[in-house]
Amino acid sequence: MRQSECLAMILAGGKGSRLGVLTKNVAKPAVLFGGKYRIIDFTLSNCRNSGIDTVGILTQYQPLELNWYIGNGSSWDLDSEHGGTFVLPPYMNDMDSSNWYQGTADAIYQNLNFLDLIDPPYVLVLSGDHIYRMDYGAMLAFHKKHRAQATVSTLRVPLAEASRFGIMNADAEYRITEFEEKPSHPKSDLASMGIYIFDTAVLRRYLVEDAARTDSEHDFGKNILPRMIADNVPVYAYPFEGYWKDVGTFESLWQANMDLLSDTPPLSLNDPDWRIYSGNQSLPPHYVGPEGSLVSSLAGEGAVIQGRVEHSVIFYDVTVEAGATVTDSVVMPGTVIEAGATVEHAILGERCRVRAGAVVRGTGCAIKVYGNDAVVLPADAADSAAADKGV
Amino acid sequence: MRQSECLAMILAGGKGSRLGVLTKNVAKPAVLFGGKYRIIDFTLSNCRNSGIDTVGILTQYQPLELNWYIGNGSSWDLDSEHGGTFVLPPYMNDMDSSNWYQGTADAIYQNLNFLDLIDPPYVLVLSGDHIYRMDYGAMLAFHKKHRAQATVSTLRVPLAEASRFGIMNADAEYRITEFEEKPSHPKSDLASMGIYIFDTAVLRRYLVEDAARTDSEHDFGKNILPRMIADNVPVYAYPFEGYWKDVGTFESLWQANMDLLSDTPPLSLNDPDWRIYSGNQSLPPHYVGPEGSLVSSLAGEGAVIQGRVEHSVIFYDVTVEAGATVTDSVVMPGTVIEAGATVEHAILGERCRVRAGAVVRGTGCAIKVYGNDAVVLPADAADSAAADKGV
Amino acid sequence: MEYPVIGLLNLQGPNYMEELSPTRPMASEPFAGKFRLMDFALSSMVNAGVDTVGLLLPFHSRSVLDHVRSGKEWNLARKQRGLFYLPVDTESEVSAPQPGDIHMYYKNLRFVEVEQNRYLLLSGCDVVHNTDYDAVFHFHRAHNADITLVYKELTEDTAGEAWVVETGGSGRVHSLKRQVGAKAGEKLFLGAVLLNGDLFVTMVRQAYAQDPNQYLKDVLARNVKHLRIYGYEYKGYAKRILSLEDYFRASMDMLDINKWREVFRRDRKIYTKIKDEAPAKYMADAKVTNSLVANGCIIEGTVENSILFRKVRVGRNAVVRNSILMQNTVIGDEAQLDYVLCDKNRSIQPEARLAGTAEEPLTIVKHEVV
Amino acid sequence: MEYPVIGLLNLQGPNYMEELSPTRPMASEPFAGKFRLMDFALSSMVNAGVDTVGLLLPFHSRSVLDHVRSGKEWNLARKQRGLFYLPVDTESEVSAPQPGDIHMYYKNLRFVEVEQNRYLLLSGCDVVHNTDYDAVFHFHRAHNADITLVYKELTEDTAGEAWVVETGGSGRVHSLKRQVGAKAGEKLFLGAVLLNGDLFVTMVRQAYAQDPNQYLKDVLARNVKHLRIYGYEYKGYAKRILSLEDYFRASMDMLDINKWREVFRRDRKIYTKIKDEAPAKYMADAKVTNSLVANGCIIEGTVENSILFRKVRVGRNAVVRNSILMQNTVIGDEAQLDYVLCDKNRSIQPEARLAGTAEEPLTIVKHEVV
Repeated sequence: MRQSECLAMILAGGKGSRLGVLTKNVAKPAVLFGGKYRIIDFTLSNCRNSGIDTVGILTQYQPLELNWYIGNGSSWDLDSEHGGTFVLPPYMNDMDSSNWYQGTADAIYQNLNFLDLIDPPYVLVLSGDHIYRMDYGAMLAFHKKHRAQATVSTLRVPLAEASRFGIMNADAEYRITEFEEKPSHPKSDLASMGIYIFDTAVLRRYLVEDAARTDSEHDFGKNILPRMIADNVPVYAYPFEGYWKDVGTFESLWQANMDLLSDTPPLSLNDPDWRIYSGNQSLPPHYVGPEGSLVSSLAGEGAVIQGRVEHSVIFYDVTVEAGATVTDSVVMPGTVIEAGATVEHAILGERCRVRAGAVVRGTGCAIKVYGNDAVVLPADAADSAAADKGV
Repeated sequence: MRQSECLAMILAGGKGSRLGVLTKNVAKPAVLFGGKYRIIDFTLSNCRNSGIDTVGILTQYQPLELNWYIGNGSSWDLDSEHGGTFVLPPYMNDMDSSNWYQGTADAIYQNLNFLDLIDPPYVLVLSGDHIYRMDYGAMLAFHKKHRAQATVSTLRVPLAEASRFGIMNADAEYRITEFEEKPSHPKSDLASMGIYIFDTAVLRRYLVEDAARTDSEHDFGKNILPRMIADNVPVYAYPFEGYWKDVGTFESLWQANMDLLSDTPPLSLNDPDWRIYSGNQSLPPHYVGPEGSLVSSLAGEGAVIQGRVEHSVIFYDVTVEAGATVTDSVVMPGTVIEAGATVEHAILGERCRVRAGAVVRGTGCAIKVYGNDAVVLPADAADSAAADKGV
Repeated sequence: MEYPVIGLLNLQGPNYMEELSPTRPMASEPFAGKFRLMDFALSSMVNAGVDTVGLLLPFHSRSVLDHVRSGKEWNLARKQRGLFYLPVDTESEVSAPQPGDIHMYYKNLRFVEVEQNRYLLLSGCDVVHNTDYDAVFHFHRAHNADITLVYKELTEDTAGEAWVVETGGSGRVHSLKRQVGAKAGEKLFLGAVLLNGDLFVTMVRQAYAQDPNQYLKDVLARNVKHLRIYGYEYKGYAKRILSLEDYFRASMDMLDINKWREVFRRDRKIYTKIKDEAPAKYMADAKVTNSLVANGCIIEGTVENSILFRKVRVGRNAVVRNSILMQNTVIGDEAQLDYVLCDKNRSIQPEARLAGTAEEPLTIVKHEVV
Repeated sequence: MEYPVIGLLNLQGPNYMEELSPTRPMASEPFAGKFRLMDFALSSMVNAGVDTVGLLLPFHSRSVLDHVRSGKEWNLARKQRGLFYLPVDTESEVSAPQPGDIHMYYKNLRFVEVEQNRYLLLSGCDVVHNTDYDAVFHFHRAHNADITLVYKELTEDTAGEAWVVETGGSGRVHSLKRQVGAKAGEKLFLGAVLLNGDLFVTMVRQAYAQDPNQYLKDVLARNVKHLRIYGYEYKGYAKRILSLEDYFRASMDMLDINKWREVFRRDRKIYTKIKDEAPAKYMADAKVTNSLVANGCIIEGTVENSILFRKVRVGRNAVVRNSILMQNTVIGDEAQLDYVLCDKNRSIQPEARLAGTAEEPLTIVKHEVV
């Protein structure tokens, strides 16, 4: 069988603390998005659509549901006999117990034996919690064309936000001359997306060397790349253009969902040449009742819409009963909005119940969020119930 | 989809220290056996042939190759969409690092959340390093018929060896009245095979209670079962009959291989109604050359036999060159026995090279063993090379 | 512990919907927004735990092969078990098709014979239903039946050929008769038969020796007295599709939320080919009521009392009423459709006015240049 | 980065081994102890990275469907990609089969058309080989070829219809000609063609308009001057099977360890249906020399210069020489066979004496009661 040219390693251990109740029992990459997806679907679909057939998924926090969801990778057509998906939890050493990954580089370092097993010429390092479409094949072609040994995918960000990113300076040939992780005074607007391609041998050398350093945070952005640049290793900036979102907070998760709802969204889910693959629920088409209506919305399979839905993302298997209204909200699978209830500017987790007549009302700046299995009672009872569920 | 009636949990973390060089890089269940198999194939095939469709495999020591070998379970037809195989490494808790499993019961306890996810009425606990054929369905039927809450599979052992096992007393109805783990003075010859069926709710209760005890070794044989019996929980002994071998030492591994070679072996690999499934190598039929010969032997696919093979197990992809002789030995995949070399009473690991004219000679009581990638030089050079490879 | 029942699904039989496509077998007719008719029978089998299914292919097998492919979606891409395609591959079967189905079962007996000691569940694929075959299996055993037939007590009259059973108090079948049409209250045999594999083999061999061109149903009817034949009453929604009219009515039945829920149960799902389409997109001006809408649809106009299959586009100010639009249909801006049945991949031009009636929907078929 | 080539494997074509089975297509003929002829072409495609393969099924498709099933063994049980069965499903194709293959390609053009902008690798399945199609692909690009043909420079004469190419220094094909037999040194076209999918579609459409009953090879031959057609020389073992004699010789070629190694390479494996048989068992009195022995065999007697397929049993004191015993053959005690070709599942009685000759092996075929 063909050797895999490029192995993808997806860092999927993020705890996603800022997503609070939504990541209580699942890792951030498994958070639901866009009416049928989980966040990691985008990265996995990018892999499949880019022709990558071997993917390692590095988990640590709450891996069970993610592991279960990914299964053998067949949902993303990544269950090839000579490749496939491999869930890689923190590895036990021979004698002692294992440790949490110390940083992004440490996570790859701890899985060097997996790299050896696959033995690819190139390693693509990805994050499992970004929403975007990207052809990694084009980035690899760029990497080869420039004879780079490391390539960082980059995009332009507003200078005001630049201090949240790894910021680079690159010359006219895209070669990176300087790399600063989250600089307080950014010198450029060229930001790292946390997506890297490395020549495997070079990566291995730097990881082994970095692991021995006690002064390192074992992070690609903070340690590995600056050191490579200092050593004059050819590191290049791949200029990505298009929609890319790190959904780290309630607001950004909500906003990314809302981004799908305009008549011409910045991220298309309907491109037959770049499908977003996802786990399948085997549900029938959704049903819109005689009194139901949906406007500027997405609705998934098996949903039953008897009420009014406006500018919202309705996941599969959601029920909106007659007389209920849902506006500017994200409603996750299995949730029932009972008759006459109102939901505005909210994210409702799985299997919630908004009781008849209850009101859930957030604002554009303060989204109301309920975790899985929350029950919202009508009127003043609502606040205390919300508190129970740890909003 | 149907709920899985019986979930199998295979304890596959055994380090197999007594198998020395053969378990240097792989867990004991992944050790090769019988010309094409790995030890865990027997347990996995038993699962498949017993109609069990969901299998958790608890790994800890050197899990990578085992993980890779098991893949999505399709080799054993265990890649069902509503079940499948799940490799379960030691689980990371929310905050601290994980620990090695403390004992057999602790291993299951640490995976209670997996049990909850599957939610089966019965749990079958198995070991990944036994060679045997067994219909777990018959054992489950026995469990149900006796309204047992726990059932231990048992076999009769010579009384002289009984102190190596968990030993039971059972009444005429097979109900266990006493259970002693490795007693120095065994009172019976009824031995536990380390195979248990539990009602899930009962198991859960005892595991949770046991986990809280600081005086427990968290072992089924030492702690859980004696306590159940003391509490008058109905625990039954299922009488297994047939071939069963725990291949924990070089001698027992060698002997179990030799057991396959008689004209009427105690364990049949050729029963179309009880296939032993295994990973597939996609190799052609083996070739026997004009000067080759095989007697009382097994030979796998892709092998090239130009020398003389007697009473030996030749794995796939082995080469025995002209004039070489192999007797009373086990030769693992990729190994080459060069022209004129002699191999007797030996186990040769993968990709070894026995150089032209070299002699490898063990005895019935002291099998000669080489680990993977060993090179055996002719004459006196052989001993030092063996030492290099850590025999 | 292997599930003791294998399945044999007969995808042959007459095409009652030739108006739509002369060569598409009933098995492949699209239904309820994303399914094919065969999905209901096949999913019911799989949900009961049946892990080995033979598909008796029609001669025009292309659409079936393309739909089922590896069988993965039904969990039937397995090693020794799984899906077995049983094609028509004797010249005379094509050039001079014979009546009856016994000769066809006879030719495929090997599939049943190699699975010794298992029960056989036999079914056609012209009924929309969601039967709990595991319950049928336990019913069969509890009654120590030789053969169990699944029937539905009709709640309304039905047209066309009907096989009707009469049963005694215990469920024993006293008669199985062919008649034209059946009335509400009569027990309509739905075509699913459970019996011991060996009995099936014996029965088919004997019947073949008598007359290869008879039907299994006739053989069953003759044996009502000799064998312990029981009737299992299926209580959920069931509708046989024997005409385009049946098809249209059964489709519109799915707009009744209760019937929709009887068929699309959460505990026994209906599987079909996965296409990875995005959730349906409702644009700012969409107005959709009393309709089924599949993934991949993008709707800008008005849709009422209609079924939209995957990837249907409804243009701006278009109005679709009482219609069934199959996969990939594109409705141009300002078009108006009423009682239209539109086959796959068809584009309706902007400003088009198309109308059929409840009794006779207008059908827009696939281009077929002959 | 998706592999830019799709495959179209033609499993139709004449059956040159009707003596063995009148309805088993060449594609399904067993070869070399565990394979079917089609495995070589299909595995070569898969090994190059081809992830989408159309199988043009013969009318007698049962053995092919049973062999390939979900396509898992070739890594082709995929979601959007993978294996696509393209059956014969027009009545006239069965009742009045026409010469030529253009009409058959024409009917299946859709398979190629939906995979826009990809190359098409076209192959038959009557050649035993192991071609590196990835090398062919790079050769094709490096020469900016319109079409690349794979040929083998013969080392010995060959009988039967032969298409022979002549190439210039750069590999450009100057002529492609049909002739009867070919001599050592001539360049035999092996039937594999790489070209742009769009070019294939255009070529087939035009040819169909001219005459649906011509062959693609004729079309290629006519276009040698107009298109950039290049010849890629395949240097490994290759043998076309155009007769039972060819089959027997190619089989015996596999007892030459060097030829065996050229076909069964470790870097490009040949895949086939997995059967999970145990390693071959040699009993205490076994004497086996110069033979291929597949898994599942149990040998008590003597075997020389023979090929034993899976699950063959050779009884005590039996002697098998110069023979090919297909799957499940049971040779009774004391039986003696020389130059025998024994089809699947046949039992040879104890004490039987059966002998053919090198020129005319004795064939023991499957029972077929007609």
